[in-house]
Amino acid sequence: MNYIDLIRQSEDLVTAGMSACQGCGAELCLRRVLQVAGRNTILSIPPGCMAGAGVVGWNFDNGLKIPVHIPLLDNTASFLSGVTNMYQRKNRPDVNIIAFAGDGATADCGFQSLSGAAERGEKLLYICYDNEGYMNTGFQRSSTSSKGSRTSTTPVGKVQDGKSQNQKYMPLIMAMHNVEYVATASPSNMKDMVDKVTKGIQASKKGFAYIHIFSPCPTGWGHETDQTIEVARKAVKSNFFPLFEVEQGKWKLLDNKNPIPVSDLLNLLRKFSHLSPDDIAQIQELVDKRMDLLRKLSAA
Amino acid sequence: MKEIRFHGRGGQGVVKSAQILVETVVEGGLYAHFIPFFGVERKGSPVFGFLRIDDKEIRVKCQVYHPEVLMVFDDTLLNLPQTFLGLVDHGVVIINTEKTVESLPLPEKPMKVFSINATGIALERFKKPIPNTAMLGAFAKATGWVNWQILQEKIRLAFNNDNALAAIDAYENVQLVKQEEF
Amino acid sequence: MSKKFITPVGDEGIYTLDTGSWRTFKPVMLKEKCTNCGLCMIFCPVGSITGDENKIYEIGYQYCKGCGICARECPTKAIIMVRESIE
Amino acid sequence: MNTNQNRIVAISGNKSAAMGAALSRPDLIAAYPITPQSSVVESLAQMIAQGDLNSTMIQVESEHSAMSVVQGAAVAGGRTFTATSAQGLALMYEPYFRMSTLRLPMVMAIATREMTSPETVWSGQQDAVSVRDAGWIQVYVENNQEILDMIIQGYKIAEHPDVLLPVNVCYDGFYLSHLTERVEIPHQPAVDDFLGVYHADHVSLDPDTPMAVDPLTSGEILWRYRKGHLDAMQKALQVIEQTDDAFEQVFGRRYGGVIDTYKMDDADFVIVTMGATTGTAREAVDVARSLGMKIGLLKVRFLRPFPDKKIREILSGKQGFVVIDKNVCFGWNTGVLYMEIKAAISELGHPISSMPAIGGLGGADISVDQLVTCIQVLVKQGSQQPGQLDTYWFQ
Repeated sequence: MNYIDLIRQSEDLVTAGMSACQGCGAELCLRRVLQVAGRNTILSIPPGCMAGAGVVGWNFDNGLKIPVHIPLLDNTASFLSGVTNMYQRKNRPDVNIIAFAGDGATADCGFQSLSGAAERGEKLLYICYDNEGYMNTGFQRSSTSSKGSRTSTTPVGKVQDGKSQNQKYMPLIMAMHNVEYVATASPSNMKDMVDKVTKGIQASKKGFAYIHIFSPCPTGWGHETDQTIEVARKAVKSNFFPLFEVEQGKWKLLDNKNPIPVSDLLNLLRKFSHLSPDDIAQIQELVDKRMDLLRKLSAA
Repeated sequence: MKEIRFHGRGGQGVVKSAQILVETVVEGGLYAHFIPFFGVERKGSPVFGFLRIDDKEIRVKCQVYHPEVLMVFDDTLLNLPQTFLGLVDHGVVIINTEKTVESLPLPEKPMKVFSINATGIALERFKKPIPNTAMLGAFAKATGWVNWQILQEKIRLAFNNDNALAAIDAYENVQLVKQEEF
Repeated sequence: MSKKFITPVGDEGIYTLDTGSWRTFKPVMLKEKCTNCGLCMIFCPVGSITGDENKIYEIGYQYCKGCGICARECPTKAIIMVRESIE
Repeated sequence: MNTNQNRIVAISGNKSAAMGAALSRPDLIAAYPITPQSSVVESLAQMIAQGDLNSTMIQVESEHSAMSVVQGAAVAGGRTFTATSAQGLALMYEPYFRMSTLRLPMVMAIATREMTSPETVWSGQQDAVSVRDAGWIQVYVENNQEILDMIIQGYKIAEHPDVLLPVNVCYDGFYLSHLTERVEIPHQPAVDDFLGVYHADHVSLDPDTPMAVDPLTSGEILWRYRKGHLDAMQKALQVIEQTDDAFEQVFGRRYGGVIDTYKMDDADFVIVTMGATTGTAREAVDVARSLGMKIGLLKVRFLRPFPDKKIREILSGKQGFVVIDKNVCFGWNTGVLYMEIKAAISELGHPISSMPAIGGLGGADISVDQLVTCIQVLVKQGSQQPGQLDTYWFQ
C-alpha cells in the first residue's frame, strides 16, 4: 500500500492532545511509528521528552491506546528483554515489542543495556529519536550532540565555544552488533521511515532491530516550529544525517550525488549560530569523512 | 562431633574431595558439613577447609580451631606454621608424601601420623598428579569414620572408576608411621 | 483488596491536553489550491489533519498546536497561517 | 504427602538456592556473575542445559539489567528469579527499588557480602541491610535447608494478594553459599501444589488489556501507594506466619515465622542474631549455660517487615541483650539490627541493658569461644547497669 494511504487509514494510537512542543519532531515520529505498528504492540518510553509529554499517562489515564510503560532512563532495552521473552514463552510472538527512547536513554546511560540486549539478539525493535541532547530537562549535551553545538552544558562563552567533542555515532555502533536490522530514518523522508519501521518490526520477530531517527527540536535547536521537516530534509540532503540500512548484513545507503553544503543546515539552527567559517569547514569535513566510510561499507 | 581440617594447594581437588566426604556421611544417614576457607583460589596456592561429622545436626557455621584430624595433601605444606595450629593432642595427621616419616618436619606433639603416596597412586591410576581421591581412601582407612562402600560409590559417581581404584589403593596402602610419642 | 493503589496504572481513560489553545496562528486550507496529496497529514505532528475514504484532507482544530509545518510543507501553498483572534 | 519421595543430598548453599528456585519453576531467570553468588546461576544454567528446568534464562551484561529483565518479565506476568551480592546489589539499586514500588512479586537470593572499600569479596551483611528501606521483604537464614525452604516460601509470601512484594532470601556469603551440608529436597508435585500458579492481575503489559504502567503520579495521590505498600508490609507479618504453618503441614519443617528463639523461657539475658551466626550462637548458648549463665537466643529472621512487636514481647522480661551485627550502621556507632531492636523496645516502659556487637565483617570468623566471651561481657556489664553499653567489637 502507498505509504500515504497507510497512514491515512491507520488509527492514531497516541493521545490527541499531548504536551510536546509545537513542531516537535519526536511527536510526529511517535505517531507515525505507532500507526505502522498497530494496536498489537507494547511500547516502552523511558524518561525524556515523549514520556514527559504525557504519553505514558497521567495519574489513572493512559497517553496511548496501547500498553505502555516508562522504564528507567537506563534500562529500556533490558526491561523489554524481559517483556519479549515472556511473550515468546507465552507463545505470542505476534505482539510487537518496541522501545521509543531519546538519545540520552540510548547512547548515554542506556547504552550498556542496549548493547547487551542487541548482543543477545532480543526480539524487539528499539527506536531512538535523536534530538541530540537532553531536551526534556532543558537541552543539556548528550553524547549524540553534534560537535560545535551550543547546549546548556556546553555554552558559548569567552573561552569555550559549544561542544568540543565529536558526536557518538550510534547507527554504526549498532550495526557492528550484527543484529537483525539497523536503519537510520528522518521524518522528512516519511515513505522511507514507514518502510523501515515496517522492516524493523518484521526483523524484531527474528532478533534485535534498531532504528535511529533524526528528530529536530525547534525549542532546543533554535529553529521556527514550521521548519522541522525542512531541517530534517536538509540534514539528509547535506549528508549531515545519512540514510542507510543494514538488513541481515546487507548495506543500503541513500547516496546524495550532489549534496548541499552542510552550512545550509547549520545556518537554520541557532545552536550553531556562533560557528565561524572555519568551524563549519571542520564539520563539513567530518560529515564528508563519515559519508565516505558509509559508502565503503555499503559498497562491499 | 568430629572436626577435620584440610590443607592442600589449588588444583589438588581439596574442596571436591571434602564435598564427597560430606555426601558419603549424609548418605549414610549422619550429618556432616564442609566450609572451604575463603581465599582467592589459584592453582598452586595453599588452600584449606573445615569438615565436621556428627550424628546430629551440625549447627555451628564457623572455622575449625581444634581439629582432631589433619588432611595434608602435600608434604611441602608441613612447613607452613598454620598447618598444625590447634591440633588436639593425640590427633591424627594424614600426609600425602613419598618420604619417610623421619625426614618430615613434624612438630613435637603426641599424634598419630599416617603416610600415603597419594600423588604416586594418582599418577599411576589416571596419569594426573591430583591426590584427592587417594587421600579419601587413606582417610577412610585411617579414621574409620565413613562408610567405605558408599565412599567408593561417591568417588565413582563424581569422577570415574580409576579414581575409585586410586582410593582403594590408598585404603590398602596407607601406613601408620608414627604414634603416641612424647 | 482494592487494586486501585497497588501498582500505579493508567487504565481509566486517555489523558488529553487542550493543545488547541496553544495556537497563536492557525492553518487554513485553501481548498481551491489543494490537490489532496496528503503530505500535510503525513507531516502533522499532532495528528490533526485527517483524510477521508475519498482522500479528501481536512484540518481539525481541537488539538492543532499551530506549528505551521503543514503550511510550509504544502507543495501547492494551499495552507496559510492566519492570526488567531479572540472570538 | 509421600515424603519418601523427598531426596536427601549434600549440597552447597548456592546449590540449595538454585534448587529452591528451580522447584518454584520460574518463567524467567536473569543473572550476572558475582562472588560469592555465581554458582547459583551456574547451577540453574546447568539444569536448563540438561533439560531439567523449563525456564527462560537471560545472561545479562550487568546486575542492573538482571533486575530490569526480571522486572519486564514480571510486568508481563511471569514468575522470576535472580541472585546477587554486594556490588551487584548496589548496581541493581535503581530497578531494585522500582521492583518493590511497582509491587511485583519475585524472589531474589542474596549471598551476603561486605561492601567495598576496602576492596573485599568476603562475607558480611552490609550489602543486604543497606537496602532495608527499598521496600522489599528480607529474610535472613541460618543454614542451607532454610535457604531452599525460604525461597519456596518466599514465592508464596511474595505472591499473596495481601502482600504483592518481592522477597530477598539473604544467606551469608561463603559461610552458607560455599558450605556443603545435608539438605532435604522436596518432591516437585508438593511444591507445585504449595505454590500454585502465579497470576498477576493488578498490573500487566498486554495489548489485550492496554494500560499505562507507571503513569506520572502527583503528590496528592502518590502517598496512597506508599501507604498501601506499608500496609502490605504489615500484613506480610501475618502472611509469613501463615506460610510457615502451611509449609510445615506439607513439608514437616517450620522456622518460627518472623523470629525464632532458643532456650528463652528462663533466660535473663539474650543473644540476638541474624543469619548463619545463629547456629554458632546456639552452640555458644549451650556452652554459656554450662558455665552458669542464664542466656537465651533470639533469631531475627525477617528484617523487613520488622517484627517489632514479637521482639518486644520476647525481650520485655529480660535483664539485657546483645545484638550480633555483621554490618555497621554509620552514624550510630552500632550495627543495623541493634538500632532496629532498640527502636522496637523503646516502648517497653522500663530500662533494659543492651549491648551492640559488631563482627564478621569482610569474612572474619565468629567462633563459639568468641561468642561465649561476648555473652560473658554482656552478663557482667548488663547486671551492673541498664541502658546501652559500649559497642563490643569482635577482634
